[in-house]
Amino acid sequence: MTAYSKLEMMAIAAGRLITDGDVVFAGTGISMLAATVAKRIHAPNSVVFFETGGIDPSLDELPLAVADPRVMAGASMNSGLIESFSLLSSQRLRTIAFLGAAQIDRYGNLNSTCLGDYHKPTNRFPGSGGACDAASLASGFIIFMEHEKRRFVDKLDYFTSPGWLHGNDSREKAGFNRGGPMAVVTNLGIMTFHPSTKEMVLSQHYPGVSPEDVANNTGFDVDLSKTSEVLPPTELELKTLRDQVDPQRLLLG
Amino acid sequence: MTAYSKLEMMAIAAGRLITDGDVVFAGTGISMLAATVAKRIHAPNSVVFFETGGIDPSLDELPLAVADPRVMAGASMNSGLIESFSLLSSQRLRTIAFLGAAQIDRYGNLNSTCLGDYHKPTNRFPGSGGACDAASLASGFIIFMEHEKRRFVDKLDYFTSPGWLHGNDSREKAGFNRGGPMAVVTNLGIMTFHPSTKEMVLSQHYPGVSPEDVANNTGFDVDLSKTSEVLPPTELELKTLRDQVDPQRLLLG
Amino acid sequence: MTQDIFGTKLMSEEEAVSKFIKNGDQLALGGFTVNRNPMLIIREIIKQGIRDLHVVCHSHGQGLDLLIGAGCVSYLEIAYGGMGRFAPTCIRFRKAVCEGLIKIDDYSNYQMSLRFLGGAMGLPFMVTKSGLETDLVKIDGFSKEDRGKGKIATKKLEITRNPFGKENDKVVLLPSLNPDVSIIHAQYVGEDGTVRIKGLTFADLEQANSASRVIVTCEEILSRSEIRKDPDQNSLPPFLIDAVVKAPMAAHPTACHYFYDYDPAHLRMYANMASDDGTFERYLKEWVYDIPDQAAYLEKVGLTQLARIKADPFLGYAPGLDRK
Amino acid sequence: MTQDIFGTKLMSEEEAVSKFIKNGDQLALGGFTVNRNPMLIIREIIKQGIRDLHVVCHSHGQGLDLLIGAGCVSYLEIAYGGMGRFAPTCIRFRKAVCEGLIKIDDYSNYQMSLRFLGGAMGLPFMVTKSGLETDLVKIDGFSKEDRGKGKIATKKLEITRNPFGKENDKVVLLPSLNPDVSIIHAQYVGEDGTVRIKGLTFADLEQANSASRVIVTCEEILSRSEIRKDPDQNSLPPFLIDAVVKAPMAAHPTACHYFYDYDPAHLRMYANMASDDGTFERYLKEWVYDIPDQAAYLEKVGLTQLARIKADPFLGYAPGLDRK
Repeated sequence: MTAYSKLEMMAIAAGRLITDGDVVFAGTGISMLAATVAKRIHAPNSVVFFETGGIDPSLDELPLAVADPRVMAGASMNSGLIESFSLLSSQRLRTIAFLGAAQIDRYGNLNSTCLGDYHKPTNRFPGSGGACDAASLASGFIIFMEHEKRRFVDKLDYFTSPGWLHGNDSREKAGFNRGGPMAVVTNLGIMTFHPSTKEMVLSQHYPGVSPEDVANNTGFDVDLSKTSEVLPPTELELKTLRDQVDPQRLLLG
Repeated sequence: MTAYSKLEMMAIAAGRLITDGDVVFAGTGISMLAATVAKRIHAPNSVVFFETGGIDPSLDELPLAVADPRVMAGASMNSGLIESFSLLSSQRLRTIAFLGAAQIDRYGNLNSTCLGDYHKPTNRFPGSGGACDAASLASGFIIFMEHEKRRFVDKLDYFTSPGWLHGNDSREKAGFNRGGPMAVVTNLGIMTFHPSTKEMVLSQHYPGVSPEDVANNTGFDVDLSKTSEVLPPTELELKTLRDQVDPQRLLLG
Repeated sequence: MTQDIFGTKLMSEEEAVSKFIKNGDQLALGGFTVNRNPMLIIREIIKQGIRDLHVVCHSHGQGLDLLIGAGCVSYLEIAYGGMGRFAPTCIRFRKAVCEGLIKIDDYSNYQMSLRFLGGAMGLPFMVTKSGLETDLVKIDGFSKEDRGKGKIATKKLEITRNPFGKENDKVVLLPSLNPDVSIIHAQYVGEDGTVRIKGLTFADLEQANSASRVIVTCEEILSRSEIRKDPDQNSLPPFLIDAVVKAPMAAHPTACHYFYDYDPAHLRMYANMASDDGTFERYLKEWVYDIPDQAAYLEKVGLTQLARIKADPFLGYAPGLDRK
Repeated sequence: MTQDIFGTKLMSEEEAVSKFIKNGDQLALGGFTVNRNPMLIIREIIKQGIRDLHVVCHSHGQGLDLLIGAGCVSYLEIAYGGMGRFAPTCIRFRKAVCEGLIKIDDYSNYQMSLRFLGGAMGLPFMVTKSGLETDLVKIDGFSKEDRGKGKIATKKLEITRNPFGKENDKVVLLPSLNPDVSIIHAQYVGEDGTVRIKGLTFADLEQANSASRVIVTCEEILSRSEIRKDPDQNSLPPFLIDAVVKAPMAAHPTACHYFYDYDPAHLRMYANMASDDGTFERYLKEWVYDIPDQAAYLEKVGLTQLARIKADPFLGYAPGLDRK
């Protein structure tokens, strides 16, 4: 069997969560890999669009930013932010967003703004960008994270993007009419959320990773009882990812 | 002196109210004649735009409707209703609208919707279209009317477009942050509004029309004390109107 | 590469209407008075006897009048019903309103456009200052019993204070629209389903973006590579489009920029025939019911008249056309 | 025919900035992270020593970071400060925020775009469901004393109930923005002043439509007849534009679709130099203060590098460019 990197495993695992016909709100980096590999394998009618306004570009070269001119080439439409977030909100579409963050809590709420006090932070990140919008408005979202205790925290330093809020039906009660985090894809496995309590649970761990590795790298208690091992990347998945999605190895390195 | 029609007098009189640099929200018919003659004579930097989204078209032929393809040709921009009404609202522009109506009251409030009870009307007109929007949002508006008692009424059957409301500062108090009717151009003369009470006054009457003719054709009392005779159309104005604005005589007949 | 429209979305007008429009639907009409009315689809709706439609539009003319005259409309939210000099007020529209044959609620053009935009943006309502103090905000055209039924908003609008402004800073909140169906006519659709409208877009894009289903008729189908050569010019993405009907001159007798002008002779004839119940029925029979398809329709219009309204490819309209 | 831009609006960057931007202005930045940043105008603002700017933007990178690093910014309303892989968080931005050198208030991209759109549409506020319950709506970045000062909104936002919805149907109302100045870079401006942007427009149009004054830099000037041949493709009308600066590659080191790609070498160099106060000062000296004009700037970038990033006329970017 071909060797593969953690990044490849993550991209492929996340791509498997896309279903055919999904309208995918992608960022750059690993989310581009995930969305594109899905489209080229099992979800040919899924469409990738970018918050900057690029809708279904040909992606002959990987964009390195959502405003990369590569999101404008061969597209179905070039528009702007208003049009893109309108699509994201469209109630007739199943819109799925990929997001990253600096911190996540047990309910999938995210921080991509700062550490420490907002008014005098010890570190500053780029900020919401479209993350809060995607977390608020899309039909669902998938989060990429490095699995570390300092990132999987009991309490966010700053609450940028809404997950399941305080769990149970709190998201709906707060006024959101759909959406919420579907999964967290990390370098150790895939976390999902309990159907009723909305607490994070370990759903799948990668080959070579134990459920205890996940627990040891998570800053809150996480249910390990229902996990199973992820199916490793298939030859087709790896070949597609390497030869078609990132032949320049801009992200795969 | 060249003979001229009432329609020509009205178009030219209204055109004189446009100042250079105005952004003119035009309808069709006489307002097209007024806007275009102004632009070709004394307001070369005024710009005509249409609620349908056509901005500064070349108008080589007169459009007969605001959705006529002639408002799209040689334009600076073709857009849509949202963009057009956004421009109309722009606080940095002096936007002047031309409107017509079926009824007007002493404060320049307009009815273009129906006669009789709204739910069971005796007659129905096309409705607001963009008239209520222009009357609400433009920097000012100019009204074209046939001068008849049944049209200059004490009380509108239906109140479609806001003028000075109940006079004095009632327009401002109601929440409008600018605008209001500047003048009513009729087949008898030009009516304006008293600076403080905002009641209609006769400002100018056409040659051959007496102030009493105006009073006899107005359904409410109107101050005749400050009127003077309108300067008749100049040769240049008539020639421009006939040879350049409507050479096909679509409107001039 | 996503699948193309062949065998999926490309279909006849008959299939498009029977699949995607049903009795009682809220229907958004594309175009504006004399321009780009989706006439073929409107005639097909009439032929299929679809009833009880709730039409939402801004300024409409030919298509709306025909739909009302044929008895397909029960509820109407509208800003303007007119055809310029051909019919300053739409004739069957006026009759239906005066005789109480339809229930009508009046808004302004900006208000209706904002309501479509709000729906397109997934926002529950939009704000404006247009219409404060007028009967547009004071008189509700629909009854209390009708409010909240189907797609009828629970309230016509709400007057409130701008929380960021001063005491008198009042505003109108307008409920967004999300129609069941939007029907539009475009110049081009790509083989991939991408739609390109040339000339003014009116509120067609807001309508299509807000609707649950979208039917597009078009003059021409472009190859995938052609329509994607300049994505800046495109108007709607494939995944919002349910049906594409290729039908040249499907907007006749209204105009389609770069393809044909409005047809003054037909519009005058219509205005004459619409003003009497008997002749209107004859118009419906001759121009709608008895016409099997678009080819037969164009045959009936006749080559001579089609040649007269053919657009100049640079100007976009028919210069010198007799429009008196 | 309205007057053309010669002798009126066409001017140097020096004149444009000194005429239309002053200390304390609220400034909207066009472009998005690595694309179409109005870099020439930003460098000129720095050179003219303009201070105390109140910058409003959505996702910004290179131009914003330079402006903050040079000490021109006092207030910032923003959604995102980053340059993708070149600087995941903008370097001088991060430093300024952590050291309290600027006052910052965070919104999301949609929220900021809606605020520009609201300003462009003349609406006092816009509504969204984005951000409910988060710190974006709970933490006000600006002090009570600053609220209502200059162009700072009286409130960051307001949470209210959707009057057309059910009990829990809460929404966020966002105050519209009407900046003093909007600066954007376009591919084309017509001799008549019409602006045409190719590729994604980001929120540039909403910004320009909402601002009191607009400065546009452009790659090329087109004749009046050329730019009006297809009005569907145009982006802004002449009467909203105050200054046009013709300056090829004025967005460098960010990209300009169909003209040039972003410059990975320059962006890496910038990221390196920005991470230290001393080398950042050197960057400012070498690339801003000591550069007399755009010609000298492009000389300094060098023909070899300019050739590397030259866009393919069909793809719009530089295929195969080393971007690692």
